[in-house]
Amino acid sequence: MVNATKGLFISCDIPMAQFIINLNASMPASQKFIIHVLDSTHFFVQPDVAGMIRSAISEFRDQNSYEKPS
Amino acid sequence: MPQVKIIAKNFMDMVASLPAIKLDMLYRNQFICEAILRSLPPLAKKYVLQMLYIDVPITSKSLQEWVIADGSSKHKVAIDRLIQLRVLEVIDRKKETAYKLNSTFQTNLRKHLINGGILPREPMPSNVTARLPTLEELDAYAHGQWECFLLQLISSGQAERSTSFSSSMMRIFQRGLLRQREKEVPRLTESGFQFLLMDTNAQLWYVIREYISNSEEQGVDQADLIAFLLELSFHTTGEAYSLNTLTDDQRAMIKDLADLGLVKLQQGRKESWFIPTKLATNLSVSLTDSSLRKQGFVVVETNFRLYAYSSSKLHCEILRLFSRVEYQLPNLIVGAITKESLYNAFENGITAEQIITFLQQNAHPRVAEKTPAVPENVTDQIRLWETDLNRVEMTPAHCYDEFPSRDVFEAASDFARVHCGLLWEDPKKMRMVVKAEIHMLMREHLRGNK
Amino acid sequence: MASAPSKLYADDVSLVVVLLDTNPFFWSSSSLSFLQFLSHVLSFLNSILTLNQLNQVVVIATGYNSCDYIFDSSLDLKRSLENGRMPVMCSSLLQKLEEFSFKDEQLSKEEPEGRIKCSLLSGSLSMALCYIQRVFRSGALHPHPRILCLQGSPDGPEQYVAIMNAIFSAQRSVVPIDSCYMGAQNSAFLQQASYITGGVHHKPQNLDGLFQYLMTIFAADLHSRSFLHLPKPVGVDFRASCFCHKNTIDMGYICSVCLSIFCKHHKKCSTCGSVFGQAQSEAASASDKKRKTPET
Amino acid sequence: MNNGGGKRINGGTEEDDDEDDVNGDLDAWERTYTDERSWESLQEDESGLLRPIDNKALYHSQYRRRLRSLSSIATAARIQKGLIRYLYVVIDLSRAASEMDFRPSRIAVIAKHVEAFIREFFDQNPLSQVGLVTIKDGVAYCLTDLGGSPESHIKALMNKLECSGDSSLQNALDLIDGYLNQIPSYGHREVLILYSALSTCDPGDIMETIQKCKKSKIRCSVIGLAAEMFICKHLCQETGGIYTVALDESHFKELILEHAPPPPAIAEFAIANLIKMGFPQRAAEGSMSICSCHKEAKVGAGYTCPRCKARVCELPTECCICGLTLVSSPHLARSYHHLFPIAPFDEVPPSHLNDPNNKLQRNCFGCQQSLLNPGNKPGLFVVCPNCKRRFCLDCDIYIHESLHNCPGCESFRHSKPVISNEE
Repeated sequence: MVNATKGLFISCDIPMAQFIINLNASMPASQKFIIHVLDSTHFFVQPDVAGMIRSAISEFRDQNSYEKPS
Repeated sequence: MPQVKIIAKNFMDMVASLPAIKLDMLYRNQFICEAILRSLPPLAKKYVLQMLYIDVPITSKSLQEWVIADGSSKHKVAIDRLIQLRVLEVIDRKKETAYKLNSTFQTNLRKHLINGGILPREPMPSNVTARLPTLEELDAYAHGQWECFLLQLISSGQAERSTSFSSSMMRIFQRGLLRQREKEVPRLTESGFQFLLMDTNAQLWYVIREYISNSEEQGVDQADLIAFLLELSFHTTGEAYSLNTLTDDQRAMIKDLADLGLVKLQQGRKESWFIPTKLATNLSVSLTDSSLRKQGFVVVETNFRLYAYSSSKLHCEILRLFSRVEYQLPNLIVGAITKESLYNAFENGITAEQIITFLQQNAHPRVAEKTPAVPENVTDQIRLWETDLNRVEMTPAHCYDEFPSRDVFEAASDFARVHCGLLWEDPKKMRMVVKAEIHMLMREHLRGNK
Repeated sequence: MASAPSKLYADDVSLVVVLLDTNPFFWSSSSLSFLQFLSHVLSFLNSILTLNQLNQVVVIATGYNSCDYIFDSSLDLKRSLENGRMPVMCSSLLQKLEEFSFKDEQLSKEEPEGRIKCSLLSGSLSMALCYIQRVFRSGALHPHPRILCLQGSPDGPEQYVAIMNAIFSAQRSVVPIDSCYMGAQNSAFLQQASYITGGVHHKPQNLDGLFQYLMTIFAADLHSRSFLHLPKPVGVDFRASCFCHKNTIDMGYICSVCLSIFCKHHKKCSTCGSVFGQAQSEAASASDKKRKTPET
Repeated sequence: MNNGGGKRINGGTEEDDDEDDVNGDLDAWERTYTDERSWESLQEDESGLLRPIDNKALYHSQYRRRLRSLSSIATAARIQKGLIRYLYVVIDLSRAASEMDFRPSRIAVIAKHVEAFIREFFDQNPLSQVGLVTIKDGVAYCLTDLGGSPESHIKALMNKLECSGDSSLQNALDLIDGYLNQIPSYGHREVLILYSALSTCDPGDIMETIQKCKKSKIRCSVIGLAAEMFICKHLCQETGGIYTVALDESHFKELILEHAPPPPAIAEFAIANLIKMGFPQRAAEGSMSICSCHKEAKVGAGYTCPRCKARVCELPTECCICGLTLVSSPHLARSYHHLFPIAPFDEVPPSHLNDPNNKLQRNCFGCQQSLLNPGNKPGLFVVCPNCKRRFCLDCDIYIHESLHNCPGCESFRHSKPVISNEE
């Protein structure tokens, strides 16, 4: 019988995908959120982790941007 | 100037949405026919002129022959527009449809073409209206009125004198534009920001459309208001027209129009009169998107600095939306486009495209000649920062796998594609991801032909 | 990527330069009277101006002895009423037309004996093209120009070179020349003008319905024309006619120096006087004295 | 944000790598200034203030000089303009052609202006033919052979033109001499050499080749892009051509476009005779036939040769079966304005305008533009010697360069010169 799982479909560019994969690896076993790694730019993850991923990404972006010491 | 077209088009949609008898009453005025004719797409204009002196209905087949093959899409658009505005009446014979021009529209347009536009009222003799304001004064007056109305609209504290619109009226205008949470200061909604970035004519049409749809509730006949407005746009700027030629509905409207800056009211000893400003006469022009362009004021440099040669507070407010205004001189606003300023613009729902079109359309004439008006590296960087914000797209979905056989998988994926819910599929592992919305349909489909 | 300048002028803003044939000899003999013709044309001009606020109309009169500007819609902008019924546009046009035809008649009293009574189409065409160049010079924001010749009198052979020059100049500056010929026979000049510049040529069968012809064929703006069925240039006769007998020929002899066309072999070219078959140098000295230069 | 960078040029000549270090010392912002040479367009007026040069008057005076020189040659020489010309354009693709003094590189400038020249040439001489020859690595190649339609030559120009090796005048002249000997006697043989090298390495004796060209009546003109060379001046003097050296890009454009109108036919060069030509009729709309030039079946629009009824696609061409030159009357008419040129207009001192007696004409007769500058000061204008009508400067340029009719003279019946009336 076809098995259907509810979740969140993520599509992004390859560097961001790698970022999400190692974010997932750094989480403790119980909170691993990636259900399937569909291909190098698409994931299927738990439905409730959208906010957490977005905040991790924006934090990652802030680390990378240089703030001119005003 | 796409947004003018959209707004003006909705104005035309509003006219089209009027009931038939109201529309016929509207077409009794020659100027309305001319304004409607001008708002039609070019092909529709030609059809109207061609059928002007044909009294017998024309079958749609012979109408089709006027156009060559690859013009048929434009032909269809033109015909639909004409029917929508009831300029063309559809006569359904037994076997096929035929079209005929709306008779009142036809007679009035004929009269208009034969002896030209005759205004219903004469400009007042100059001895009564002593000294009329010059055109420049009129422009300055119109601009000032409009700006202070706008400032009050977005209820920023900077408007010096408040317009005479009642606060309820203002709330009606602000309906789509402001989000008023209880104790918070009212903040602009997404469409509020887009409204601010629009061209003056587009904003004017938006406000008039709200004004007219609101006047419907107070029992004022919409058709009269529209007729009076379009007729106003055919008057000559700077001429004085006496008030007692107006009906009292129109007189009430004139006061509101004076607040918007469309007309200037003046009180003589015995008589009072109104003078249409450029804003009024541009109304019918901006119906078609070839409206005249006003003076640009923004200069953007390759080092992301922004110099706006304008003293208006409104411009300052708009620039503050997406740039950090560093200092304001009497006739110059200096700002810098930074990542932070752009990020909070993007959060407010403004897109990079809107910012760029605003900068291009208001480019200072000195900068406007050389293409690109806004340096390429600035526009590229703005677009880059926008894509940087949403590098990841997340859509709620369902994943299906362990399909019993290949053809069940194929059938399911075709079904999903037909309902355009298919996000991703992998034929080898027979696994696919479908949007959440069509999950129910998918389930019946799968249960159906298991 | 450079941002394409947003299209400021919609495609259907057009400038129509109308060349009115006021040749009294033609109008006295034509079935449609000049007055009726004018009423058709005035309504046509009015509808062009109604189509779009930014449309512009210029009228030039092609007289028998002279040509002159009659009306320019960009000059008198007032739409106010004048002397009761007639709007200002028509009255100023009619008044200027009256002055022009009066002046035109004074220029030459004598009847044109045998010569064909043609009007100075080449003059009005050249003036129209100069005006259009001025519009092109006025900046990137200008309406799309086209010329409409409302011609009745026959072609004047002595205007052949001037008209051809004007046609090629119009072709180079991409200005289509529409032509509506109301005379008895056909006008080869107008057919070639419309064919080369991509305009529309039409010879209305019955002149009473002139307004409907103008509306159907000549009112469409240049952009919409690419989608409409318009009269095809059928049978445009491009064959040349020889200088000596004036009949059109299939094959002919061309003088290699001045390209004048002859139907049979001549010893000497009548236009430039070069003798055929000899090298130029011997011929030059012999025939220099008696050759008459074209400019008398 | 270095958006100056090496300029990308369209038209195929990519900026190869060694260019960058050649002007590596120039920073990006420096290069943008050297490109536009903005300091050249400024001028110091008497009080020492910097004024942009009023280029309208400059452009007009430049035009008037060109017009006067053209009309003086025309009136002096007889009206016999050699109208059927066979011209070879020689493009020097030696190492020197990739020099950077013409922005972005000489070869890019040459390609752009040769394309404009070809269009202007065919516009002024529809019956003539052009061929392209290039000199590279000391050898001359025939890029395109003699042909009547501009498209084929421009396509050849568009693909990549590398520059390498040195150039040889003699090889080019020998190659062209071989080609030009086969053309009919009534044609004018011409060569236009765009020379950017400062040397020529020739296998044999170039003086001999020059005499050979002189004997077979080939008129050679040279436009130098570098400096004046004796051998080029000698070649042009011997064969009756013109030798000019271009100072900058706009001067080069002016020089090359001067070669487009037909040169005054030096009497002894071409034998005048009658050429048999056909005036084909347009094939009927629906007719189906095999066209002789593309060897394919074509429907409708096309022409049938009057002599052998072969079908041809477009005019002017030569019928490939019976060799008859096929042309239509507008093609001939296009060249008439060389035969009956209109007189150049005379300049009138501006003060002349508003004295009371000839106050009649305030607007330019052609375009109705007021001749008074703003503030009612009389501006510059010109008068036509025949019809005494006044024209503004822009109309003057348009009338002489494109219209070739004087609206004033055309608008008056009796004052029109009686041209032999052909129809």
